[in-house]
Amino acid sequence: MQVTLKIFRYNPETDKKPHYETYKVEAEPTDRVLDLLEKVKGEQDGTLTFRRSCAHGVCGSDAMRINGMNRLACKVLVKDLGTDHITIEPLLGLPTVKDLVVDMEPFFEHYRSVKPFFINNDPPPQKERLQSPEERARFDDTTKCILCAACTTSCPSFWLDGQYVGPAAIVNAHRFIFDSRDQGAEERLKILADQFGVFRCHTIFNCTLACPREIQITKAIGEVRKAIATGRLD
Amino acid sequence: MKTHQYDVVVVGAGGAGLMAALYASRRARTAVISKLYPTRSHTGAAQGGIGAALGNMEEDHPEWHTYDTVKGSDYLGDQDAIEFMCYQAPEIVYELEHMGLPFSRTPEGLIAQRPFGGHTNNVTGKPVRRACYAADRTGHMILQTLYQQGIKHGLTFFDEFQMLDLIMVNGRAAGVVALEIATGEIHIFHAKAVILATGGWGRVWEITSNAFTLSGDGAAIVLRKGLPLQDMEFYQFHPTGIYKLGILITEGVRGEGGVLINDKGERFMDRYAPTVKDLASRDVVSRAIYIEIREGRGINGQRYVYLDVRPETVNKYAALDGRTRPDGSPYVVTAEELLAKLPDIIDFCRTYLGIDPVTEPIPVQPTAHYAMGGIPTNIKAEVLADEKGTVVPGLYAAGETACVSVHGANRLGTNSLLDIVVFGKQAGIHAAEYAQGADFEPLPADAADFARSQLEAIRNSKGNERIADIAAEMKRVMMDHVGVFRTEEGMQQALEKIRELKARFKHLHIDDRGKIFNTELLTAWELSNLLDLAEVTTVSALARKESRGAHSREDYPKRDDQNWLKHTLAWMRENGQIELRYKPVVITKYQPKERVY
Amino acid sequence: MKPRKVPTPGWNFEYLMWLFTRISGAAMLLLALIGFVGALIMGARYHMDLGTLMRWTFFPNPNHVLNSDIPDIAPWANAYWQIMQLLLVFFGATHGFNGLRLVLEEYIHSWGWQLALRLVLMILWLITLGAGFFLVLTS
Amino acid sequence: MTLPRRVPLGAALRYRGGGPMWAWILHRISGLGMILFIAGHVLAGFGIQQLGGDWAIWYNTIYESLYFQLFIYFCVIFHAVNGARIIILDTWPALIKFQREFIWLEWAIVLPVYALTAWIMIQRSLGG
Ligand SMILES: Cc1cc2nc3c(=O)[nH]c(=O)nc-3n(C[C@H](O)[C@H](O)[C@H](O)COP(=O)(O)OP(=O)(O)OC[C@H]3O[C@@H](n4cnc5c(N)ncnc54)[C@H](O)[C@@H]3O)c2cc1C
Ligand code: HEM
Ligand code: SF4
Ligand code: F3S
Ligand code: FES
Repeated sequence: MQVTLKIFRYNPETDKKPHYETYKVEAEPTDRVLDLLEKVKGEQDGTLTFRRSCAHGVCGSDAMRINGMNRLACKVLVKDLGTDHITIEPLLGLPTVKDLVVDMEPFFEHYRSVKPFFINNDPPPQKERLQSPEERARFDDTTKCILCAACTTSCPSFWLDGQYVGPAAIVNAHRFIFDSRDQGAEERLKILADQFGVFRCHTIFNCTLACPREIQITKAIGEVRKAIATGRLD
Repeated sequence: MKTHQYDVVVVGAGGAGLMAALYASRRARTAVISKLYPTRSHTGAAQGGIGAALGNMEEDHPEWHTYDTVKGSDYLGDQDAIEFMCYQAPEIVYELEHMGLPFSRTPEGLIAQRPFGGHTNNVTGKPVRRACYAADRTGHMILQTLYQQGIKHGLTFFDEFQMLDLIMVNGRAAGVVALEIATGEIHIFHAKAVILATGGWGRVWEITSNAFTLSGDGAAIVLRKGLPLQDMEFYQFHPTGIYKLGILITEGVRGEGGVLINDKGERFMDRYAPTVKDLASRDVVSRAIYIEIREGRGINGQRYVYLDVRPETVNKYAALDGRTRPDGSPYVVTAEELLAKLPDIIDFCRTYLGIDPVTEPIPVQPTAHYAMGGIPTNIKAEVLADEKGTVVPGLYAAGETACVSVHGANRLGTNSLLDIVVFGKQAGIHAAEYAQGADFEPLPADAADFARSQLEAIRNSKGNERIADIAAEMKRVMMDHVGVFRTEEGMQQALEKIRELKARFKHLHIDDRGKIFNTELLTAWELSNLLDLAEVTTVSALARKESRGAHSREDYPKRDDQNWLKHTLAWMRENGQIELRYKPVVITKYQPKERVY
Repeated sequence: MKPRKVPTPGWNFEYLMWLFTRISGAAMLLLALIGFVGALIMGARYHMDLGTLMRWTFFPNPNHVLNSDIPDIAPWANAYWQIMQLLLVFFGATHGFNGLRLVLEEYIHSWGWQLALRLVLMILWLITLGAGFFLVLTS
Repeated sequence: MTLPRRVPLGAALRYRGGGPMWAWILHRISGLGMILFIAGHVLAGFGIQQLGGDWAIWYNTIYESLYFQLFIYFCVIFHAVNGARIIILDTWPALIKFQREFIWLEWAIVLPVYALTAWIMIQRSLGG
């Protein structure tokens, strides 16, 4: 089948303003949108710029807006879109560097701000620290995050004010706050109770709908908020 | 052009690079440069597990792990290195756990382990549960955990900086030249020690489990610096990649009881590996699938077989095999259990195939997966300059790009994640130690010239050859002739083709001549690396007239220890000629014998 | 292993306002329900139009429902309904002005302006509260 | 050199969020609508009663118009029901797995109630 791609283009070296360009490519219904982008770049227009690496949804490089919604280009098949007109645009809320490439620095800055690392100052035992399968399951969902930024850049709260730490940072804080081996919950919850923390979330759910790893982000945020409100982890 | 100075520069931020950086930064000023944001490294794609004889599920010993690895390597692995790695394994897995890695757990709260191909109880010969796992996201968890530690300890990262060249002064490593992708600016990183951890090069082949970005940059750069690459003919094809896409279906699926089925509905591994069957080592299973396909028993005559992990199939064959749970009860799985243990695999199948593996079998074919060969190093991760073991001062390599060699002719599943953390750590420790006792070599004035000229040549090239076309032709010919099965004739053909492609590469058609985020330029540069590596692989493979591990020649089907129990070293000389030399395998305890599973 | 520590819910402004928004929201729902039922019991179905019913629901004040044809509204002006009104005014104004602050702060990113905004809203809030209380208590 | 990160309103509205995104937008509009209405109303009431200002009467006539009343009723009903939904989800995050159902339920309450209200109001206003 033939597919029409309408792609957001912006080259800072030559363009004052962004514009859209249209390409027609031959595609199988089972092609990934990433395959189509590669095809355009390889056969029609080598200047088209986007990030990609793993090509199967585990590295988080190629989050972009596909038909108006944040997706991983490598995880959407043409047939999933149900149309042969595909519009591809960069993520919202992060500065666009070129075409579909956005500056990820503000995103990672927020990520780093919530202490997304294991904190336990007790001397470790000889072998592993024990953890029951139930305790492990408590935070399993949020360990899946690949830092693709699809969630944070789909959140209207973040669009309005880029100082909001955003769902991805909260997800990564949640992963440690609810890890029975970790002792840093107090510090993290203090950070997240701040003006730009969890209370900026208005339960809009765009993040949850966008997450390619199907993490229950809004739920995780709710659990963090609840921990702040009740002073308990359960 | 900007110049930076660090004691140690680590190139690559996968498992190996991050582990090296964590250790180096304890004693030396360290910078990590990576062409991808660290968490996008391909270590994150690893699924099944990391091997360590913890014995959490049943009796196990590092010694058994050592023997299995030696045997798996088809006796080409260096036994001192293998022993070192396998004895380090439990300690390093505990270290990862202490860093917060969320392993799956046993009911007692210990790290959970599952069986994997080639890992056995040395007494009974039955599979042993040695792969420590975190669902089917073990690599993801390792990568995330190490990156988190990097943030915790304030590592200096240069993200999206692509190394283009290595600076060598007086035979010592003195730094690297890198391109800041976002600006197109060249940076020089002046260093006392350089650690290369740039990963593999599966993109040489058409069907591969590897990321677009795995183009073997580090190995190709080393080759261009006049240093050798070792055992390049040994490239692993993983038996179960998703048909056509190459996306990996972890061996863990067979570990959980999945079986391979041909068009006649036979579980054909019975015939090829009567004892461990579907859990034989990868080269054995890949060849079996190829033979089935070639003899017309692919599904509907196509180039794939089924990997069947439906609970009813699993339970049927588990009963036939007499497989039991640790408590002695018969092994029975439910769909829920599979969903919990293999969530990502099930998600891949749903997304890309539209099938549900608990109700339908998965179409699979062998997929190019892992480079056993690479930059030769010793146990301290020091890079070696020749067959005599001369060390290149200040240069270290670890991870898939290095060849210690612990994998020999065939890597066992779970041993790579182990390799990257064990030898990444060694590289970090020894590079920092070296840097403390060494001075900066003065930088030559023309340090960046070669890199710049390489880029400019591509940027200004005028021709009509498409990058994508050259890449596609290389991948196809390598898949057909330097893949699972090889012949003299086929490989000759491939070699000619690659040389032709290298000539055509000089006449590229380039659309993007800009500086900012010019990925077309970098893709072309990466292709030049792939072409060099494809050529070295083919030349090394042509010379080796035997079959061993992943190198399987139809014209020389037998292993030949008399003549070929040795490592290949390949140099690319100034005139482009490839020179091969050999060095002996280190054998300590285990004399080569025939390998049966 | 040491028990994991979680900060005790503190006197953090954002948290308190968040909590207050939920509590006041729930409280207003409750008060409105009581007002609504109350008005119906008192015969609103026969004597009031919808607008007046709503006025009673949200501001149960005899003055507020003047243009209804309820024969005698004087007995309604008791302390009970006055407390209801005071609560509603307090919750409504505080919830609403805080909401307004939240919304505006998402558009105003400089500290100085945010401070100015908070001051202005605080004053407006106090005036509204004052006016509301005055209306309740003097009618 | 890069494009700024500010998200233009048009782009934001074109984002294909789900029902909850629209619910949030309406919640915000309705909340603002109410606070402006009520603050104005209270102040105007105070003005009429105490100061007898013309501006207060002028203001009163606006919000007593049918269209404004229709708008405010929608604000009240929607904001109350949606606010209840948010409070419930915030208090019991475990219920978030039913978030789709919550949205359905919410509209199932808001629409009939509002339709009835609007119908009564229009009837009344036509009837004088
Ligand atoms: C799908 C899949 C599943 C696997 N499953 C398992 C498993 O279950 N168990 C197991 O043991 N092994 C497994 N492996 C193998 C194992 O994951 C890899 O061999 C290992 O992760 C390689 O790690 P690395 O650190 O060497 O390289 P990588 O993780 O590939 O990292 C390479 C790094 O180098 C950087 N880089 C590359 N070139 C440049 C350059 N020019 N300039 C700057 N930076 C550069 C990249 O940015 C990246 O950070 C699997 C592999 C794949 C592909
Ligand atoms: C009837 C009962 C009410 C309930 C249950 C309720 C509930 C809520 C809730 C839960 C929020 C927080 C939303 C979020 O965090 O995204 C909120 C916000 C808000 N409310 Fe109410 N509310 C009610 C009445 C009112 C009234 C009467 C007003 C006006 C005076 C009002 C004005 C606002 C405003 C302005 C906001 C901020 C909107 C935003 O941040 O987007 N609410 N309400
Ligand atoms: S939570 Fe999901 S959407 Fe957000 S960064 Fe992680 S993987 Fe991406
Ligand atoms: S979209 Fe944003 S507002 Fe909350 S629920 Fe998700 S973070
Ligand atoms: S390319 Fe890795 S997630 Fe899409």
